[in-house]
Amino acid sequence: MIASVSLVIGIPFAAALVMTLIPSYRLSAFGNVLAMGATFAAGLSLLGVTQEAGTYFIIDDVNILFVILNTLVGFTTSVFSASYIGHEIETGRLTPLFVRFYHAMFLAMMGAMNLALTANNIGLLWVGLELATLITVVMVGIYRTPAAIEAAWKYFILGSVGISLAFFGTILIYLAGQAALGEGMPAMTWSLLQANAAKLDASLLNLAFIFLLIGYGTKVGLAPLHAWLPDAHAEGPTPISAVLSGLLLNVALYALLRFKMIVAAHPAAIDPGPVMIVMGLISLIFAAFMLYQRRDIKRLFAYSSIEHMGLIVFAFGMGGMLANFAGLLHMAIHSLTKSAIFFTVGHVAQAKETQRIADIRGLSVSHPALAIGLAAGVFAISGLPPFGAFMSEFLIVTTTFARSPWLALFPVFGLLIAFGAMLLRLQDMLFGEPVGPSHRVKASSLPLVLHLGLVLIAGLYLPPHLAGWLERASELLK
Amino acid sequence: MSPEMATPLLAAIIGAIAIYGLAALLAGAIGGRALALVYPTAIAGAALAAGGDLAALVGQSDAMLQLPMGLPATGLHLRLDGLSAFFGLIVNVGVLAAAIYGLGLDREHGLNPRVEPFFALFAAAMNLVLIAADAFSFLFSWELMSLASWALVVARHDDADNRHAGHVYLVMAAMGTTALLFVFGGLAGIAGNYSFAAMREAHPSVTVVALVLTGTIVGAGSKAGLVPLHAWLPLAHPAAPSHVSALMSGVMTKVAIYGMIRIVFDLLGAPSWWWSLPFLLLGAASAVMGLLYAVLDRDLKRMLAYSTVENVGIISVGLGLALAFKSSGLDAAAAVATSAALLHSLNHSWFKSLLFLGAGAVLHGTGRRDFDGLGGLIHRLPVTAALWLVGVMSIAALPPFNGFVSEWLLFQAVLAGPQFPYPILRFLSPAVGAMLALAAALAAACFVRAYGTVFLGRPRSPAAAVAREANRPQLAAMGLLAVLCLFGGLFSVFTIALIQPLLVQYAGMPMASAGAGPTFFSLVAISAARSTYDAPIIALFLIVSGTVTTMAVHRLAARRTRRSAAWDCGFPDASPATQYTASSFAQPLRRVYGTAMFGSSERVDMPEPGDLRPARLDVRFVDYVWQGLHAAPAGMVLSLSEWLNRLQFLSIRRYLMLMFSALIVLLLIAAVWF
Amino acid sequence: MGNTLILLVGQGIQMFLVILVAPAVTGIVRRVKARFMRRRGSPIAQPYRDLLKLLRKEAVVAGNASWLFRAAPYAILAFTWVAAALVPTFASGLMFNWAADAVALVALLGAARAILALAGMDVGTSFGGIGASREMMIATLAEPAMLLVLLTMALTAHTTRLPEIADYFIGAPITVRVSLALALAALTMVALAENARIPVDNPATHLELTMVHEAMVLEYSGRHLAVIELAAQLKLVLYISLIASLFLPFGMAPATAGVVAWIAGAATYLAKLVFAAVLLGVWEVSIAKMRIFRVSEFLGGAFVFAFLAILLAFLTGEVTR
Amino acid sequence: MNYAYNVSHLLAGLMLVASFALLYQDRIFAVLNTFAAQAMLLAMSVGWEGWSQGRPNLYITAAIALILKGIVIPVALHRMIVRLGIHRDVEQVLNVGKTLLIGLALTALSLLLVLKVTAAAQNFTREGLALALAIILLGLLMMITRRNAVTQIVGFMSLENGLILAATGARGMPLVVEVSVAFSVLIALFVFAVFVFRIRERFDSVDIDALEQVRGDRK
Repeated sequence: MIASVSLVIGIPFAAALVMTLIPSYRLSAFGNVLAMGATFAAGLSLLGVTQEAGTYFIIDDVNILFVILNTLVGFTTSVFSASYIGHEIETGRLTPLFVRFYHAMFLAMMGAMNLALTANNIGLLWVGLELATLITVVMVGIYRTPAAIEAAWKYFILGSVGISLAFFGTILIYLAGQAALGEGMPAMTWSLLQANAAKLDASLLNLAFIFLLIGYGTKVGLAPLHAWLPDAHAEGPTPISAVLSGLLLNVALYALLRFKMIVAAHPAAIDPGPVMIVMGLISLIFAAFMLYQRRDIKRLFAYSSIEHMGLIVFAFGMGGMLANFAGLLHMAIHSLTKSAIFFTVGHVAQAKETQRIADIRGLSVSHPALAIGLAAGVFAISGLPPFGAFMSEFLIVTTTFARSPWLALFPVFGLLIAFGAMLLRLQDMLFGEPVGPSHRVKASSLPLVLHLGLVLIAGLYLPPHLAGWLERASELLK
Repeated sequence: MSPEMATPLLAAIIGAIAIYGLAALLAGAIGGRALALVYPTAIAGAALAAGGDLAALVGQSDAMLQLPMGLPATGLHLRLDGLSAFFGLIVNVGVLAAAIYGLGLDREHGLNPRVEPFFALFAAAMNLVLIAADAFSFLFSWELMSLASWALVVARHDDADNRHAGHVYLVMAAMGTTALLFVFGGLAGIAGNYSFAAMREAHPSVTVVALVLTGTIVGAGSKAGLVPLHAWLPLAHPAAPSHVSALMSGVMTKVAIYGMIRIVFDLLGAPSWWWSLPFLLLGAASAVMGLLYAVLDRDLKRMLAYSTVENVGIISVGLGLALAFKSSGLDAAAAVATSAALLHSLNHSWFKSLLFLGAGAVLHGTGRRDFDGLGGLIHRLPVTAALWLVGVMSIAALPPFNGFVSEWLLFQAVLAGPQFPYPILRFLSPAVGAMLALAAALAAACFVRAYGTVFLGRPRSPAAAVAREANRPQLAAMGLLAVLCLFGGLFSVFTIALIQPLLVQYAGMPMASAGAGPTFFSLVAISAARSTYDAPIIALFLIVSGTVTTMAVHRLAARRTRRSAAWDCGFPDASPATQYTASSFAQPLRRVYGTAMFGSSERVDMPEPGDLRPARLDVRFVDYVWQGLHAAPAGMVLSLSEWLNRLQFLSIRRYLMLMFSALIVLLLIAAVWF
Repeated sequence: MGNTLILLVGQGIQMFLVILVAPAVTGIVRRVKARFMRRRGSPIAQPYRDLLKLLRKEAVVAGNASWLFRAAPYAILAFTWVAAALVPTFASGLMFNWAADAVALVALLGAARAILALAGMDVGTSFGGIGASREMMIATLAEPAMLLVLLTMALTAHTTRLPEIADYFIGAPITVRVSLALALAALTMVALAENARIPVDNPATHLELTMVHEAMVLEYSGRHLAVIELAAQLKLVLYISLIASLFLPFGMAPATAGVVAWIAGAATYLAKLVFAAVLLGVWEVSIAKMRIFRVSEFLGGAFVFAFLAILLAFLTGEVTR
Repeated sequence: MNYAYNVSHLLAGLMLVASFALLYQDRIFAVLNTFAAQAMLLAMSVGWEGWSQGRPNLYITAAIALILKGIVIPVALHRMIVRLGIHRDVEQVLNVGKTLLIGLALTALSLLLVLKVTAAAQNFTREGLALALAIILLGLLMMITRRNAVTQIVGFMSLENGLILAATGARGMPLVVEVSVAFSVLIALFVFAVFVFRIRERFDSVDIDALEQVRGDRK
């Protein structure tokens, strides 16, 4: 296990170091793709290893899913990014020096996320997540426009406060563990904490969970802690937006879930469910309303990420086999779809030289392929068939309704409001007479096709292997 | 009665779906010349599927298939039973006609990559809904159906109205789907038994049943167009190309009806009397409201869409009565009501498709679909005019056409109402009957108005004066449907024979079989002594008396005929503008019904003598349903979003404050609670 | 087989009887009205002469009239005639009485009306449109009212077949039922409206602002007009027969009762027709025509009566088997 | 043992007092001085913990606290204020009285919470944790009730002081030193960013126009 894990973490970090030395952006972009491909392969190799929990690292059904998703989207994003950044250099928005750091940081960020995902030590988890956050802060500000710096700064401040609160929560968990498991490492080892959860001090766990929820919830983008998210998505380079929405939010959610598992394993501790349900619903409904006022295409989809994170958190808050299954599925689908959407948005923004929705018109006339991609993405994310999110939303809504009918009205309300806004904007962009500049799209559309293809297949047919794996994971999350 | 495993018939349907799907895929992926393949392929698919459905109905076959797809724990269940086959027949005949018409469109207007692929997808999705036998695949294909038709609605995307229609449509469709999600959530229970077979075994509590019913009304009802959830329908149906409008209005609403029947009659178990209430009330309201909208509308295709609302109302009343009779143990009456609902579904799919295709011919011939720009087309489009007349007679429920058959059955069902053990139903059934009677009369007025303004009189615009007749495939498509309308009107015993197994299953007993009445073709409701209707005899009578009169008059009378200017009380005016328009035709009706229903008001601006400005008459309507259920909520969503949007522009300090407040609130909760 | 033949013959007799007496009934009404106005009036046979005169004249057809305009009179007559042939007149239970029940009867009349309205719109004049529009508006109130009345009767008699309803009322003890009284009132009002009689329409004028039926047939002349006139006269007979068979069914012969009974039935029937025609004449001279928009109130009243009738029939439970 | 606890209590209590003092100051240089004092108290506390728990590596943390936060950063900020011409007054959103009242309430809340939840705590006293939590909340409070960038950095650092206090107080907690180093880097970045990008008052500027241009999605 250790070998695979260290590959998953090590390859990106090592490659990051190498990247800082390569001046040519073509070469570094290629190296980036190569390294991410290798990481993805290493991620896949985790499927074959025995699942076990070491002192520092753990591999179980839950995080294999996250790691593979992470490395896959990282890989495809690196492919997208290679062509995207090329275009940015041509238009002069980025200089080669920055690109060199860009690739290094991209890899380091991936490594940090993998670290967080495989960590069995709650301190290490924290370190990985925070490292990834800080790197993305820098990447968000990479264009150095006033708006980008503003966004990065906001992200930085809010992120740092989040970091601090999460750390305080981690201290509290340690204190709880220390009483039961003794001082030092064991009290920070997740698998031990979880196994002995019943022996921990319930009220300390409660307090810790509050801090962790606020701290990591900031990273997940739960309202009202979301403020950094839309701007960070909108002002950074599009590959970063894709990775932020597709991966970083997941990693933060993963951290939250791990702690939820500890707290939920203690019979006397608060039930994290209702808290997560409320937070999830607030995010979902709030983001849904916010969608109506968006004028920037990337901000639009950033709010949609908040919405979906809200839905996922709601699902995990509901708990139980079906809801957890749906939550995991939705999370995976959301990652794939949202990053695909950002790929398309990147293409669109480059083709139309703008991110303003009002300036993007008649895509279906001027760029039919892009229009189909965008429409497919929006429909996929809105939970329409034949895409995978339909299955997860189907499960979330039906199982919620079966358990408490009135509660089900809230997520459905949010989803419908959001769908109305998304469709409105989509139609605005697809139809009518094209206006403004119109370039040919040069960036690779392979990642887009791959993601949407996977999402489509997931909507039609979940291989029994994958389904069984999701089921075991949701069993663990129970 | 447990279904057999996969049979050739089910395979035929799946094959047809595959054909549709393949056509959509190829056309969508390749485009260009591949688009030309869509309609021929769809014709083949529709013929295959319709044949399969018919054979399944006649042979009473019941086949199922389970595939390891879809929801992992449940799998994909497909089942072709009588109900699926019956509605499959409706769908595929509609698709057949629309595809034949589409051939003509291709020939006339060239290929359209925004229409052809989605047409085939739409057809595939509708078929899939019908054979889906688990909640997931049902809703999957249901929503796919919405999505495909959305693409068709926005096919002519440069018109902002169409875009608006598409938006309203798909959002309403999504709302409907979520309502159905609730339905299946309730039926599946906590354990998540999503297959229909498992749902039939479950016995939900009264609360769940009430919620499921509500969800069905909202979900399937909005798709079908029940008032007050109909608002998307007059927007979306006319926006699509006409042969798609025909499918949406004539066929897709039937798929929604299928959904209602499947859920309420099949999955929900034995009915209670109160289940019928929403169907009766909303159905009656739809029947009358739909026509009042229609009769006041000034757009040909929108008028047709509104009339669909009416017909769906009639079907819903039929279903409501069926539930009421069934729960009261009056199986014979339930059979009459059920057959009324089913036959009206079938009949409406034929004549509404015919009317929409005809409207398409008018639209393509003249480029206009507003009543004020049409007129006199009976001279320019003689065949279309004749076929449309058949549609008009059918939809106005005039004998011997098919619309009357289902209307007649429905009145027979109403007449069994006094036997209800429940006072509310005893009160409701005559009220519903009165509403139906009113709707029938309004339908006649509405379609006389439409036919009169579009086809009769003199052209009101230059375009109408030089209109061209539809081409051969288009006429063939309309002709097919017109023949079916006549067939369904004359030989309803055959259509009844088709649905007998369904009646046994869902009403408890069959209708009187063919030959139970005075002649083989007599339609008998409940018993021959009670009510009979014999369309062939009446048709024979009509022909005989018509011929006798004509011959007598021609034998006895002067045969001279002279063409001359119109008399018009001595003041014939050359300008076609002096004709009665659709609006003027509707004026008496507006005065009688409009004030109460739409708050209609007139404002006359009469200039003083000597003033040269023209006099003006403005008529205003208020669409209360649109105001209350669409404009107002949309306004609220927008203003709320505007209010919340301030949160996007706060300073970092304030964002921190939000975060801090969230933390403090949680801490306070922890301090107080634990 | 013998019975079938008799029934068939009876049916044939009825068909020709109604069409033969139709102009006479109109003649009687006109005559009565004239007498009450202290005019001599035309002879009762005048409508026959008018028809023959029209038949002999050439037909003038407006320039842009379509085939529908020329075919409509025959279709209207056919629908009306078939309807009239199916209402029990002198005998009940004739050969094809079962072919159309009460509901179908209403629909047949509806078909005739719809075709008439279409014909009115065909030439494209303003008057044709006025007539068609008003006719259809009136129908939207009159037709449901009539249907409800017929349904009320059907409920009471447990059948929608008109001969059986008549038989039921022949056999039923003579009582006054509120629902039936309301039904009679409603049906009479509908009959007045449908036959373009005062107070809804005046068959004798061509005053632009008020005419309904005449406005629709304004463009007809010659043989077409003759056929239409005949259809209108036939419709009056039909309504009178309907009211008679439902509310005054006495004297009607069973279909297989034999020739003598038939003749007796026919005599009774003719007497009823004459009585009704006189009554109508009296009614028409003693009342003024309404403004067209008061008509909706008049017919709304009919609708309310009819609805109350059927409601009572449903709720009192007297009809429950 | 009691003695060790009393000392750490005393230091933590003094840090809390310093936090209140931070809230109280309305001159920016006074804020910096007070913060430097708090950082030194932290250094003493961490050093004391390192000694009493027998974990010499905590001395590193103590040294960082002393040198970086006690001396380098206050001095750097001082110079920056002079260099960039930042307002010498602390722009307050709430007046001092109200801020202090809220601060008192927050302290009460954290005491209540921690005393309630850690009934079974053995090693680290409940009071210590309560004081740390109070310092954290007061730091946050400072961040949201003061307008300009420097005071906000100070607020954040004060928050972080509370964290380090809590972490070092948690007996035997691994990674504390690493984390404290990480936080120091973070703070350095903070200061660096303010300095490089001239983010003077972007937290909540008086100059609305400057903000309108950049704050997203107005266009």
